[in-house]
Amino acid sequence: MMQHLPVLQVLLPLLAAPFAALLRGRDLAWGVAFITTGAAFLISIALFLEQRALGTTLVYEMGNWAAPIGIVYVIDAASALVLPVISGIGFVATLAARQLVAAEIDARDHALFYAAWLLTIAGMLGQVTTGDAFNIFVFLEISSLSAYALVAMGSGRDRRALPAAFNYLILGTVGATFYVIGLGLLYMLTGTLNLVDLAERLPQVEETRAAFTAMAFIALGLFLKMALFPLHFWLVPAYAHAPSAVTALMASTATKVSVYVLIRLIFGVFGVEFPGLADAVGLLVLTLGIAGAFVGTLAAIVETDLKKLFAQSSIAQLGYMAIGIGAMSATGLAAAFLHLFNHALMKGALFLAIGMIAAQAGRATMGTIQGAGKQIPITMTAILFGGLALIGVPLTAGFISKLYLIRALLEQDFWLLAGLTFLSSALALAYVWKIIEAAWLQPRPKGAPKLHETASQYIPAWIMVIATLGFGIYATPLVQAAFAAAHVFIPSVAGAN
Amino acid sequence: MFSLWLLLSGHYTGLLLSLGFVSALGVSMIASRMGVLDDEGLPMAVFVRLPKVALWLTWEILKSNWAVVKIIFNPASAQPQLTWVQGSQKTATGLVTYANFITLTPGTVSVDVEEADNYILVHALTDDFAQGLSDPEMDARVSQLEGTKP
Amino acid sequence: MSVLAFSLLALGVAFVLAITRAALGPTPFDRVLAVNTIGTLAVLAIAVYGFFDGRPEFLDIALLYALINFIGTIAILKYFRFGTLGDHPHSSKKDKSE
Amino acid sequence: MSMVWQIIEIVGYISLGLGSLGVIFGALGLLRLGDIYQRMHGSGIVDTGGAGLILFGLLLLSPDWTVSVRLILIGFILVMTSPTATHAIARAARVSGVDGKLSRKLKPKPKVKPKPKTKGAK
Amino acid sequence: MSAENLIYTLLGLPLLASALVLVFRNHPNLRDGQAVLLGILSAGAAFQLYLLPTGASLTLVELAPGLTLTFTPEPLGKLFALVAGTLWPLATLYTIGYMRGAKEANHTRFMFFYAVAIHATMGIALSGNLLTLFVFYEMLTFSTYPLVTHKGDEAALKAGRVYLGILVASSIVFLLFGVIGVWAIAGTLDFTSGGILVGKIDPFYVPALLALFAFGIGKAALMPLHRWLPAAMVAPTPVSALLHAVAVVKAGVFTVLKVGVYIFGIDFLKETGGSEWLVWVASFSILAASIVAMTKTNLKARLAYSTVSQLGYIVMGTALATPLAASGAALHIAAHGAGKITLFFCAGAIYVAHKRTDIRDMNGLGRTMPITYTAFALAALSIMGVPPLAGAWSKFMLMGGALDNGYLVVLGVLMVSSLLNLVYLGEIVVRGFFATPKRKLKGVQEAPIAMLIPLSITAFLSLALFFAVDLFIIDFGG
Amino acid sequence: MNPFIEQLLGQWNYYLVIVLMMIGFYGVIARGNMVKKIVGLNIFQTSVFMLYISMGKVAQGTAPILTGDPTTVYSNPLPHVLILTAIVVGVSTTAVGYALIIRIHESFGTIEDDDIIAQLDDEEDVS
Amino acid sequence: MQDDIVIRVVAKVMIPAVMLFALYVQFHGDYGPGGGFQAGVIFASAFVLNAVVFGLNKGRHVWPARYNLMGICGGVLLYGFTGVAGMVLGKNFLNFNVLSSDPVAGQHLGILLVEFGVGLTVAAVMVMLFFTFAGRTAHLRLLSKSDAHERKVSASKTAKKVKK
Amino acid sequence: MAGFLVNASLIALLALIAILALRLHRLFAVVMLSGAFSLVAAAQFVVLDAVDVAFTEAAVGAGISTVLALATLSLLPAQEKPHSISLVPAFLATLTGLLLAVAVSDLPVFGDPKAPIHNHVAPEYIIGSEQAIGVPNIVTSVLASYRSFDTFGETLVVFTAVLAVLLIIGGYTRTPQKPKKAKRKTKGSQNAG
Repeated sequence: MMQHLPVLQVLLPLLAAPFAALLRGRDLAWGVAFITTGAAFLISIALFLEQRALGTTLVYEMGNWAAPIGIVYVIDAASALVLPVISGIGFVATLAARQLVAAEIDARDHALFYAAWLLTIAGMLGQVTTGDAFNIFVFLEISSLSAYALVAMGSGRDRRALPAAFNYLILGTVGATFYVIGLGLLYMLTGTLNLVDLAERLPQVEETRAAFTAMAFIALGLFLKMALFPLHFWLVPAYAHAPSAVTALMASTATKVSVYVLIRLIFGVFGVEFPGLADAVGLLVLTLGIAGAFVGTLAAIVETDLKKLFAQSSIAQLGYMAIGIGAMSATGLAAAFLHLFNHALMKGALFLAIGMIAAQAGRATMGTIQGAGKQIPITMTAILFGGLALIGVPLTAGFISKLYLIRALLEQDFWLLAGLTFLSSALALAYVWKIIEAAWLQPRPKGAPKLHETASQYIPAWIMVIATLGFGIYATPLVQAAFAAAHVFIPSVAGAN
Repeated sequence: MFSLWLLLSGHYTGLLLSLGFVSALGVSMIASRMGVLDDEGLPMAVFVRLPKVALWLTWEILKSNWAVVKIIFNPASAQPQLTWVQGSQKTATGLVTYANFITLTPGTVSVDVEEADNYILVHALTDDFAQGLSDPEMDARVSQLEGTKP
Repeated sequence: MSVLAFSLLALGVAFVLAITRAALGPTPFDRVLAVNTIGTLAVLAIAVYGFFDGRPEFLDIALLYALINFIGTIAILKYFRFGTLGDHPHSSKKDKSE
Repeated sequence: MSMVWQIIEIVGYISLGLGSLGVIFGALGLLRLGDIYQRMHGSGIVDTGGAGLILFGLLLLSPDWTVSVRLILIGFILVMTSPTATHAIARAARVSGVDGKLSRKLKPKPKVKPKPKTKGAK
Repeated sequence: MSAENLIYTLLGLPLLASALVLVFRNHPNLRDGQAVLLGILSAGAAFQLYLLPTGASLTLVELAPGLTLTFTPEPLGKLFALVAGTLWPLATLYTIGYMRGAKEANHTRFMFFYAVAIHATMGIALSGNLLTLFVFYEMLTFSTYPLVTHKGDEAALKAGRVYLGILVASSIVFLLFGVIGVWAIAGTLDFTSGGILVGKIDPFYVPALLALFAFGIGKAALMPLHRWLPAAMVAPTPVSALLHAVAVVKAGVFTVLKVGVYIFGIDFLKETGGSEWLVWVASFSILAASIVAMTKTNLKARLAYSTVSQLGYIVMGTALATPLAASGAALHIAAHGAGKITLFFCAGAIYVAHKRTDIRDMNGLGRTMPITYTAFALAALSIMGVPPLAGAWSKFMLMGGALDNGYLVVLGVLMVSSLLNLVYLGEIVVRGFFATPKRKLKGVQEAPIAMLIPLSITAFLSLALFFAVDLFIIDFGG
Repeated sequence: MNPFIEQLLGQWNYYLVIVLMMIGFYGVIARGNMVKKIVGLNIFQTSVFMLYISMGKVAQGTAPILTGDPTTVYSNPLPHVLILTAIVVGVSTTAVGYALIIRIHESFGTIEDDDIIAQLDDEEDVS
Repeated sequence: MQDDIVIRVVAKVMIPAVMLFALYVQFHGDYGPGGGFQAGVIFASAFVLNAVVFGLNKGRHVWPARYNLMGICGGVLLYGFTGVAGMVLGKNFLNFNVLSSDPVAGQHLGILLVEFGVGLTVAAVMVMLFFTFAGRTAHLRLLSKSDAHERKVSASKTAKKVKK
Repeated sequence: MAGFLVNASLIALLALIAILALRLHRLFAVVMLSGAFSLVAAAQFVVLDAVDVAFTEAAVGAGISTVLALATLSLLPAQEKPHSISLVPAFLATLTGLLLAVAVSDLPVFGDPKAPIHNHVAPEYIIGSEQAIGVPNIVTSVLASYRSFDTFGETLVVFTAVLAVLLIIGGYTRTPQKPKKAKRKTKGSQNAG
């Protein structure tokens, strides 16, 4: 069975989804989802360990058709790193979903909801694992379509979820279509869809304008999908008005997968040597990344709705990942991977905690959490740690990623950019502080709804918090894995280890 | 049904034939669930009598085609009008066939069918077409096709 | 061969005329009629092109067109008559039971 | 033998050509005629004369019998559906109150003749 | 005990104390008693560590490849640990007296964070690399925040915001950037004698990098980032003592010094002239703060600005980039620590005994509380740099350093500043002993004994330091 | 025929497809009406499909269904497969889009972008 | 539309024909154009025609939604498990060679099964989509007739709640 | 040459329909035109040898999509609010087009049998389909065997879509909040014209 793990990783949730859809009663469907995501998580860990142990790339050929002819699944250092993030977050979010979904979604919809939930996760896993460029598109659409529905499910409480979901749909589809256009051009030039094969055949035609255009389109499409500034405007409403469980899942994974796909295509297919990539695209990504970091942070500072606030902060954090990519170096990529990993953890913690509040109070705003530090100290502490990690305080995971990000920039002598990055991350302090102050230092207003917390409510968030702290204190294996992942794409010796 | 399958297929292997048989069966089943397989459906006997009528109809169609084309080049000469035509058919299918035949011949379009008393409201392009309708030949032939008239 | 090409050309001209009608309207029924005609034209065009190209075994597509065209037209008319593709206002008593 | 085939082929081409003309004229009618009901006659030409002749021509040209079967089926379906569609359009137009130009008034039904019905609707 | 175990002890004792505070939260005597006891133990441990030869190192965990949490006591760190370790039990004892005397609420929380702050200070003192230092630096900031806002009223919260805002923002924006910058350039963060940047950085960037540190270490209260210090004066006096003498500002200047010595390297700084600008900033800070101090009539505010001014000395010691000046700066950490804590102890004693904070109300108080005022006078003289008190040595060495480098102006600055010290500190002493009180004061009315003991000890220490100075002069090599 | 003109003619196909694409894309991003957006999206996607199919075409080739004649040249089947998948994806997206439009209309009473934004702004002001 | 005899009669003829054509397309995908997806759509269009002509409720009766959902899931699972069979039989996922002793026959069988899975899913999905979309209208119409007033009240309440 | 003419005129026709579809404000007409667009596009696919695709496009674009659109329209206002041509989107669209146009000039000539795309992987499908799979329709063999995982994904996309639609409008309790629009439709459509 071991050799089937790469496909089982994706297949399990995919096949569980129809089962879940057929079930009656919410607990059964949730149980299926829970067991499946748990199994997927275990598989991803197993894959990660196996890949690290072997140090080679595991290739799984669908139907035993070899690479350029059939579709292959590829577990290399990069995908092995990202898989556990997605399946792990999926698992924890499922754990939390039981309560959140019960509070926010009609019980008769639960079976379908969990089916769509599983499909989203499976779609993301598929995008990460697959070694075929078109297969990426297919799984992209699986995850996106179910995500649109999941976001729209927020309309039970908040009708703004609907236009948000619609805009998400339109822009998501436009992004996907751009990707397909770019892919078409690439295919026209090379005659293959397999990523490895593409990378091999591309150098023959890399001087053509068509190849550059292909890259531009692919990058544009994925920028849209990953909500890179200024193509980010769909993200905030979509996350803010979605059901809390969905927000927690998507905020920590959806855009990350697009970042991963971007890295995989830009570096894995085109390669850093690709003409025009480093100067034009790299600079563009850097600029957009830093701009996004500032815009997102500043918007977060004036925001009062917590979901929106952290959605804005996601924009900023995506900006950091973009900076890592834009640095066009192994360290930069490693930093992007690290931040991808770490940000998923902290956003997971934050949104799970906020989701619990929102599920109880209807909405999580500054007013809702005013003085809540005394009523629900454990949940609020989770938010506190999550916020600290966002700022990048040492001993949290956020610090590690920021550390390597800056290092990547300084290696290229981008002092000013490094400074700006720092400034923006320090600005994060402002909104985190706003929350801390509201929660801990202000009295609970009269007539505010009574909040409560039980172990089952805060445990998911705390799992994430502990992971955040754990990977902040002992990050060495993670850093090594991230560099291994980066070296998949940029096989230089510039790394720290 | 199965014969239709055979006609379409063009490939005769054991598997496909059996699948075809199953398909025909399945379609019949679903169709009966839909309730479309009552006697309003097309009786098979029609196929026997069809060719003769068809040939006649083709000729009619060609004739009226020519007539309409002439009008198209001179739209002013059109004398659009509505008339009632009575069919002598006994079955709904027969009446429908009549109505369709009327429509099929350009220059006349059946606009409404009064099921209760077998009247068909026809839109005719010119007087000639309207006149042509009162000619009972088509009615007779449809009834013949239907089998109610010997 | 040239006759086939001529047919194609004729069909093309007819296409343009029909689309003009579809665009001009003026009533929606004109449009429906025009689209219906376009469908018929497409059936013919595909049939003729199959011969033109030398591989006439793809008439299945034309067949499909004919069917789809009919269904589409009926659906459009239904929409116009009743403003819905669902039940008529009076005939539906129970709604979604599933 | 080959002579016969040749003749058949020529007839086929002629039929095809005529059909094409029919299609053009029909479409022209669709465009030129005065109101919706009149235009139906134009589209009727496309559906019958044009389509019929073209299909007939192709039938004569068809290389093997599977193609012929399909052509016949297409023809059959067109014969079934196109008048139905046209009728449906006409009826729908009339029901929703689209009036065409009429050169003379509609006379009422000549006489109401109660007639034995074999089959009721529904 | 081996050095490793001593490190564990020094780091662990405050933590143990904080834990025990929570355990004994319902038994005030037990709670406070164990804190003092553990404080004394840690003072002993610090002293023992100080006497041990350097070279030990302890790595707790590897964060990322090449990034570890490591503790490496070196002379400067050991000195700071000794200062903190010695003053902690005294401050604790004093705190107990103050808190009980002034009947402050939330005693347990206060004691808890107090101990945590000491833990953080120890961490800073013993840290073996910049990252470890930074971690404990931040920890110190956060753990002292509840102390500063202890009163919990609007003013305290506002002050707390300023405090946290300046310290955290500066440290995140500048210091962390500097840390990572150094790491990116040098590939290591370990404190190494002679610096780690030599030959790895373009001299052109040195001033900028140094600026990141100088301003990033907001705790050093270098103008214009000094605002938090006077703001934090709303806190109870033991906190002020902690902030000024033991932990926070000392941690700040200690960090500056350590960065200057072990990251940049004195010679490297001198060669590149990268610290030249800092000399002038420090001079400005010294003078301006002194002048501001003179305008303040609130005792604690005046002391606060005095601290700002004194911190300037230590920064100056770094900036001068000569071994002598650096040694002087290190010594000044100890000297100023002993002196300033005494001053604050006294201020607290005055407040507890007479509820007075304004200098103009303190006329003649010296006669009612002679012990306090004697201690105050000693400490003030030490700060001014009058022999035979501790401050004299450090100031002298700084001057020497300035002369080595030819900064005659700096010499002038130091002298002027001493004069200003004399004016604003002397005024208090003079008023206490010689001015006639506005209202009649009856008899001797000293502060509680728990407060008097520590302030006497610290006053004595500043005297003793003058004579035992050999022990505390660290040779930073030629 | 002159090879240059041959090439130009060949490229024309792509250019025309691109024009289609532009029209569709404009429809998606310019139109405030949501149904129109979806229609624009359909046009956009269909033209992308056409790009793919165009590149699969081989001159003098024929549909990729084996004829048994070894000399037959077939067009490339792979783009066809891809586009089959893409069409399915497209129709799925369209269906979801329409479903969303229905719900939006039910809760906002309009399907125009700017009206909805205006409504939401009002709402923000009230709360 | 069932009041129009012409359409009704013709539809009755057309529906079985369309379904048969769909199945033909389904199973001859190997030889000519077509396959599971197309067949599914065509098959569903027969249902659409049925529902359009004879009314939604009658259309629903033919194929209850519950079975429909089962059909959808069943199709997906059929596809999936055909693939898993290859896995169980010792090769990789979706390897059809091992389904039969002869690889070519195995491929054939696999393709047939897989296409059938697709067809089943797509047909059921399209029917479901149509009923859901068209059913929405009926749903609304009914609601607006029977208790328009009552809902107006509750709607304003909801609106208020939302605003809060 | 003739092939080119057919191609070009079909695409021109498509462009015509597309522009009309976007210009008209009556949503019904828009939907109908988009159905016609699909039909013509399918014809174009046939011309380009993609019979399977044409089959699908016809069944989907002209059939199901139109029916769904009509079902949707029956719940919506019939008219679009008039918009003027907006410049920014037009600019963006043109930019995209230009970018592509630049790229195209580098591409292999249309229909060139020597293009890499026809010589790298595709031949193996054509040979393999005959020998390893024994299915004459290469598209089917690629679809269902070589790239059957894609098709599996495709099936799941459809599955996902129906889930999504059921979640969004198949609802149990989600009665619409503003009922007033529901009735108006019939009238609106009758006036249409």
